[in-house]
Amino acid sequence: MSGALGHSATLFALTGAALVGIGLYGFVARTHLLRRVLAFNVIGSGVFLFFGATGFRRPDLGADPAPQALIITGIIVALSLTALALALITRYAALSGRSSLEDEAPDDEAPDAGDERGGG
Amino acid sequence: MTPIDLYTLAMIAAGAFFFFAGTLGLLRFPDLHSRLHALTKADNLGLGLIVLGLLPRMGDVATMLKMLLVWVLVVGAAATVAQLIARIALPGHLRSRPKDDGR
Amino acid sequence: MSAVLLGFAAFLLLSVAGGLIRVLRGPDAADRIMAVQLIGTSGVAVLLLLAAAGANPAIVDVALIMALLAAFAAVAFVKSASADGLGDPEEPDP
Amino acid sequence: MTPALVFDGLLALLAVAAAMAAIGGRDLFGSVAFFIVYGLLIAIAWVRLDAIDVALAEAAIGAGLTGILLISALARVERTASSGESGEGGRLAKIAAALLCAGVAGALAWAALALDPQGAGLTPLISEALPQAGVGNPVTAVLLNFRAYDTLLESIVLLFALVAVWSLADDGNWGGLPGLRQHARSDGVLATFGRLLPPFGLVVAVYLVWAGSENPGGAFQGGTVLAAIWLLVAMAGITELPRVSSLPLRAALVFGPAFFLAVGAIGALAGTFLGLAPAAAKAIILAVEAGLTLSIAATLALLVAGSPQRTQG
Repeated sequence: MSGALGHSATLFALTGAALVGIGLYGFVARTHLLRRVLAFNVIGSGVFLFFGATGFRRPDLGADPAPQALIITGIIVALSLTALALALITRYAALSGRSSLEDEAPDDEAPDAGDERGGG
Repeated sequence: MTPIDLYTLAMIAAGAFFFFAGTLGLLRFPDLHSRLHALTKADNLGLGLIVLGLLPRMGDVATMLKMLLVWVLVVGAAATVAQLIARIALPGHLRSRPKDDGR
Repeated sequence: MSAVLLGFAAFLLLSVAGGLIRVLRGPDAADRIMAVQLIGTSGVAVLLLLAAAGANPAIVDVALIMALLAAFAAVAFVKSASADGLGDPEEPDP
Repeated sequence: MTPALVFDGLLALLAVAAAMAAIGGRDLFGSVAFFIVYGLLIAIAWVRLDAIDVALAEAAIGAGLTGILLISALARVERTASSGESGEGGRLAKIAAALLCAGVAGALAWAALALDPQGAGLTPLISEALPQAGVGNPVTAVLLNFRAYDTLLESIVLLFALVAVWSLADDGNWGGLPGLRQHARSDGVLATFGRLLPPFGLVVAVYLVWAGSENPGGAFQGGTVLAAIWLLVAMAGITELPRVSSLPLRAALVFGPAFFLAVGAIGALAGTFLGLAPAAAKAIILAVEAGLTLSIAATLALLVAGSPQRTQG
């Protein structure tokens, strides 16, 4: 779909960069665990969009298949890690009655904050 | 402009108008049950007109059948969802959700 | 003609924007999920227009998947909004 | 201003707006709704980037599984936990975080603009090797031939994630049934929908896997559609997902990766691990894809269904 319809790979690469920033902000600044999972997914899809758009610099060659294959793999892995994170969160909420890791009372002990990052 | 182009243009313009009307209804109608009309009628009619307008441009029969299937599936989904949401929005059916405190 | 089809697709994105405003305003979860449903229909129409504009029938397959799964978010919502979170609004009250 | 630029600009704007609303919103259900819309817009962006294979995967996951996963998790958390977002930092901390994140986004944007606009990436190499790959779709060729390592390991990662989800069950429920019992009026709209849709879903899924060798599509897209349909049938109260200790289920879960591994081992005997002889490549790839479709469908459906919560149906 190149040629007459133009191609906006740079625009989408910049969009991906913006999405990474937005997602990162949500991950750092918001505390509800579900919203952090959303933020994590926004970071992920921003990275994918950035990667895919930089693989489409030459309209005459079309989109590079190698990033596409890696991105499909990445999307599925991100989904499975999201499912794992949500299972952890629902379990944590059922056991503790809370939906964020931050202290509500000053003497409350905060559990380990690393468990939803999961890696990518 | 060929006659087929003109036909496509007319159908798509009509379809786009119904999408516009549906969105307007979604935004302007006062309550949930009347907004359901916008969801179930205008948009599906708009999509149907767009499908019909694009059919002669798609070349092979398999793609045309796929496009018709797309329309059938969307109409089926909208009918199901409209029924379920209308039911759940009746008084007494909607479990009240605890409100976020918004921070 | 491709440019015209793309222009109509851009117009339908405005209808998506209208849906986003309804998701923002709510007020109920049911309003939001209804707007999501409407945005899904607009998205399918946009994809079909892109398929015709780019003369790429494979894009119809993307629209096909979206149409097939169009009701899923709303079904998950009505299930989670029922009395025990696992039921169906049409069931007689226990 | 060409129509293409107007369309792409509007699309990018809407995607960014939906992401911001999902992150910054006050109402959590609203955030989830915005995120579902966001997935749909990103799928359209992939179409514009000429990456139809990715668009198919994004559409199947964004429209199907993400909605079920997020909405049911939100309902469960709200039933058990306090909904307040405690302990968010003050205004100053938020501004600092925003500046930091804007810096990261700016650095990425600079990197994108600094790239050589004539860079061809791996496209020429892949086009050159494609005639020996056995399939005409270059993305499928990369996934199942050139970079089959990645795909094999990924299918095993999915299994690990599922085992991790299962391990969150109470001791008494180990090996039991995933999630809680779903029910619906047997002659109601939902049950009827749950009976009407699966035939269409099966046809679409098989078509996607079959088309994937020459056109966009493949095991991941087909498997995701199958998983979503299976979950719908379960939500409509028509069937129950099997006990996680059930032997047929476990066989379905490991069949794809195990078969893939066996193919790789046979390749190793002939010289290269996962190496495919060009003459047999098409048949082998289709067989591996069929196995992977089955296993991916079962794994994703059970991942979304969650850990076992009861032992009796």
